[in-house]
Amino acid sequence: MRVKKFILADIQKIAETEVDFQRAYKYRINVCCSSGCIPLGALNLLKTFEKLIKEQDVAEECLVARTGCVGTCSAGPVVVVESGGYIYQNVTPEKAKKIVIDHIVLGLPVKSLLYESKVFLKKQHRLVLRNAGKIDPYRIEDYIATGGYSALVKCLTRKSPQEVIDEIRISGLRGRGGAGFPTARKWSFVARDHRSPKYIIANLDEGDPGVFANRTLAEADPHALIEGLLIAGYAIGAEKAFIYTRAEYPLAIDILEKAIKKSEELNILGKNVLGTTLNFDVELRLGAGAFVAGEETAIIASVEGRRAMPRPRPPYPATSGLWGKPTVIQNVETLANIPLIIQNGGTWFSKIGTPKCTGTKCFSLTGKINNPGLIEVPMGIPLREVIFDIGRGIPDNRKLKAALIGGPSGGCLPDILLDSSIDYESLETVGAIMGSGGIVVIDDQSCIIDTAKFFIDFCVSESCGKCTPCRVGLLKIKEILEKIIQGNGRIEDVELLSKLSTFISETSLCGLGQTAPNPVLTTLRYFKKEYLEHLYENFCTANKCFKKKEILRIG
Amino acid sequence: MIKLTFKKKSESFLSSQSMVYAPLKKPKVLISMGLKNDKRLLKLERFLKKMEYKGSALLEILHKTQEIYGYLNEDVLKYVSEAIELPLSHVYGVATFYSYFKLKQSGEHVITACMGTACYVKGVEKIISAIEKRFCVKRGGSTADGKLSLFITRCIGACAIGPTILIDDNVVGNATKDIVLERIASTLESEKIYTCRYSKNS
Amino acid sequence: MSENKKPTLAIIWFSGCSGCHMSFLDIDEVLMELAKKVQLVYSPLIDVKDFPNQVMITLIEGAVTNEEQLSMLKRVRAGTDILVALGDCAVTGNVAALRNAEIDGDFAVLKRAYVDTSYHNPQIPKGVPKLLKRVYPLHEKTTVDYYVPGCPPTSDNILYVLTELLAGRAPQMEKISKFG
Amino acid sequence: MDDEPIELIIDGIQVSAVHDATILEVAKQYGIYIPTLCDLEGLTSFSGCRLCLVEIRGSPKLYPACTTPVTSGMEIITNSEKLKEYRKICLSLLLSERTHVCSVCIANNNCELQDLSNKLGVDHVSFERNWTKHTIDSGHDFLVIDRNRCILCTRCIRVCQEIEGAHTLDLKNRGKDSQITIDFDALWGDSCSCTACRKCAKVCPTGAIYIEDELISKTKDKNVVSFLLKRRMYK
Repeated sequence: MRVKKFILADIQKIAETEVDFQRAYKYRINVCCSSGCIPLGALNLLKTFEKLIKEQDVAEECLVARTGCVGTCSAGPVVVVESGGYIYQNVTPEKAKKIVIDHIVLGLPVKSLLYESKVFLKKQHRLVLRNAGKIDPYRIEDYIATGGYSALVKCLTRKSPQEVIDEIRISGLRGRGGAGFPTARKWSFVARDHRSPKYIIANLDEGDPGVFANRTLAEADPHALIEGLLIAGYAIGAEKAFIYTRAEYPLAIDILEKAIKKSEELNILGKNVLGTTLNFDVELRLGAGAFVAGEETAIIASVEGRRAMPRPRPPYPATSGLWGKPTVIQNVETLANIPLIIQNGGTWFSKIGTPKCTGTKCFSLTGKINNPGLIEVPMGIPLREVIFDIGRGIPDNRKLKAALIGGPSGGCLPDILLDSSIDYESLETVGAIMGSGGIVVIDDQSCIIDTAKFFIDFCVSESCGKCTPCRVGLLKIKEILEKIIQGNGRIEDVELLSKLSTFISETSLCGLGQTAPNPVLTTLRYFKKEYLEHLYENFCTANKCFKKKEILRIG
Repeated sequence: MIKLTFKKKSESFLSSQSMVYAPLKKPKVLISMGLKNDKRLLKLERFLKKMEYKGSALLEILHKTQEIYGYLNEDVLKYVSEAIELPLSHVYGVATFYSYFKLKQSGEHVITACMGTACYVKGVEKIISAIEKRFCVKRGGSTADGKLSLFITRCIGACAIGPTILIDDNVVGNATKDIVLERIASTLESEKIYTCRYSKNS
Repeated sequence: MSENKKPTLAIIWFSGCSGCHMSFLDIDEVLMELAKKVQLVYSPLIDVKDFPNQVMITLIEGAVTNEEQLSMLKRVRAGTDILVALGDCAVTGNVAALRNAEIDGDFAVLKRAYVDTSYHNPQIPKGVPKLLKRVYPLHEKTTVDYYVPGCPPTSDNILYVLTELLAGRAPQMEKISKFG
Repeated sequence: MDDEPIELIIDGIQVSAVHDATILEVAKQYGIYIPTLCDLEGLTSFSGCRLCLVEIRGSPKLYPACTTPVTSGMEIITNSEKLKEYRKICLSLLLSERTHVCSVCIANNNCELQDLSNKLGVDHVSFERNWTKHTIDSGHDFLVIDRNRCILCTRCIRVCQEIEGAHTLDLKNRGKDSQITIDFDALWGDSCSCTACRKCAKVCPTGAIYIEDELISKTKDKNVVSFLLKRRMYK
């Protein structure tokens, strides 16, 4: 059976039908079924709710939907009852019954089970995550009903590719993958190139331990990503996109696969998109556990089926990328911003955040914090507000020792620097990086050297082994740190560490090696006292080290 | 002190000469590998056809192989390399580069401990050492009887409920040493996959 | 060190093959001139019990392999102005350190020497100083002032270093260094 | 326009170069020395050893001379104090990575790593050295690979792939565990694709790949690649 070929106007129709369909229900129970809540029994909960509304005979006025991440992962499983946005935390089947009877049948929200969400949501600015926790990722209609794919329609009907790029330029959008390269500039490089084919790669390979923003995004709102890819493809003239994702994300893979399939059915992807002349294909490519594959040139190697080893730039992927063709590599979060910018205009977007860093940024807030989860804040917000207001501080009233921002190759910032604002430039001046957006909070029970060693350890195991500084240098740093931790350190080790770290960051081939020594450099800068205490006094504030002491060094 | 490996040329090595010099006809390889009645191989062959025997799809093919066989079997990889006309060393290099691919068969039950930052900060290390001690298994290896394997992964993305341990496919969130050890023990004893849903309040 | 006294020189032999000493003796006739300039206060051939104090230059051949050498090194460092690591063993560990590749290298070495190759009454004797788990080049256990690599370093290089040091100049080691 | 030579300055010397030339090629033409280890004329650049890094005035970054193309008006510094220091650290790291004991190495006095260490003045290795126990494969009739002396420059891999075309050698594992693999981790004697052309032994900068019972000074031949390429052009 051939499905009817959809055209531009159909998007509007689908939206209207879906809105009407949803309006018929008084309540909507959104059960968060993201990777954070599923281990806590969210799928079971979904079934319980479906059963309950039938039992209570409210199926006609209440809709139960599975959604992506609400963001309050520590309180999982999370259920949101619309309208009104009542977030229920730690929901069990018993509590579910109470919710259905009290809230849905009687119309009285169960106050004792509600999540204290005021500050958590107030300080946030959810743009990219606008649909997270609100729509069903498996249903394209749900996305279209919230205005999805209308930006694509707008582009295809009213904007030339150049106008799309101009709009992005006005918005000031910068790549969210870490380095913060202006997106419009990247696009215009490729758009100017007249060779074809051109490619787009969406980078969903966030290998940073403790970072899950991109995964959550893809799990909650896959079509925003696809729409972003389509607009990008239209703007630069590419007809093929790859979504490069981690194989460790089975749920995201499943959702994306189904989303791509559904879009193809509706003629949103494929030949003659929505009846226009645009041809566009999206293919899912699985990574296989290599952190370095997040690097531009390594991701290309990996998509080509080779070892993900970076190569020196120039030539940049924009001129010689996938199979030597012009290629744009874009982070998933960046792409999810695109439909919004087209819909609301670049000027609107440029007013959010700081003048140099516009827009918002997603952060995974983890570690020793009361309220871990996924958040989205405007650029320029002070780190302190993120940790103490949105994250509600450190458990057991302990003292914050450091906040690690930017993943394993980020920087460890001490308490005094928490007032620095979150944007690319400010973070760079204090020695951290934006990275892919991970904030890990460390309290005074952790030894700062042990923490630095953990990150170096990670980079050692993820280094591709191509260039000497990264392959051997990081290993040596790790060995020196191990020696200090065991109590066998030498006084000159501190100097050797900083010398070696600077050497590695200046001479390494790719971003992994260049940023890998950051934890050591920043801890040396802000926590030198602890290093010296370890070396001179064999004293560790966290009381973790010196389990394997050797003969003391002499002379 | 340095180990010297010295081995005479083996005669029985999978008719090695024919692998290189025989014209690259795909069905012939099937026979030469002695695996022609293997249904799993036929499944893989179908996937290869779908991928049009393209070398650039190597990662996809390796994923599929691992999905079908549970690990990357050496003979199968040789077959793959022949089929998509890539050098053996290249296939081996790619398979060993990515940590997701396993070249050894893992135990009946697989414990995967998340070593992401969040889990590390929350003390997953202690749990891992406890597992190692209790079940006599080293990280990255299997027990002697092949019942249990212990692997470390970078991050399964469930950071907010860390530390997390995967027992087969079941995630144990907010794990503690006692809970994990008990779960593994019962998994091994009952030989049934223990459904472990963890709820804080129940 | 008083002005009228000759500068003092000490030469020490740790775990090495004595090749560096041979190379030192290869300076040949210049040795006589050298003897006029310095006073040799400690060497494998000089029978003094304790390492003297305030030695100007000490050349050490060989790597640190046992506890006796480790304490000796401590003593030497305390009593020396300029410590020179002579030869690859002292600088990098070299052949002596090859046993570091084994986990039980110390035991393996003793076993090989006293048990495997012995036909008569094979046993590890008790009197041998306890071997360290690892073999260390000098600079991993103390501060070394100059390195003269080479296996052995050429006699010219040794002479050059000594002449420069005696003349109160810092030898430009980077120009003459050579491993192996 | 593109055919006009580019003018640039290397170490204060005014030089001209053709388009697409790399800094290293230009420097070589003018006899300006830039140390290299993984680079070999005729093979594709690998840019792994990081010895050939140079400074370009006006940029805080360091650039690998072997892959960075020259542009007009560039001002290149090849031997600043910082670069000298970094090259020494780089060599120290390579020396400390595996068991490099010159006195018992077959390539003693014929080793590029040793030569460079001497030339650039590495007189000791300040890092603790790793004493590795990687396998030595002497199963082939005459080719031997000792992975304890390998510096992962991948010259052998590239020559095998690009010049000989057999692609017997490749890298396996990653990071600090990277090794040279022969076919499917086979022993060399069992290799079904090796043509025994000896080119890998000829281009190996250290004593990692050598030919049994042959003087290493006779084996080593850095020019074999450019020689073969020239012969191939000759019709």
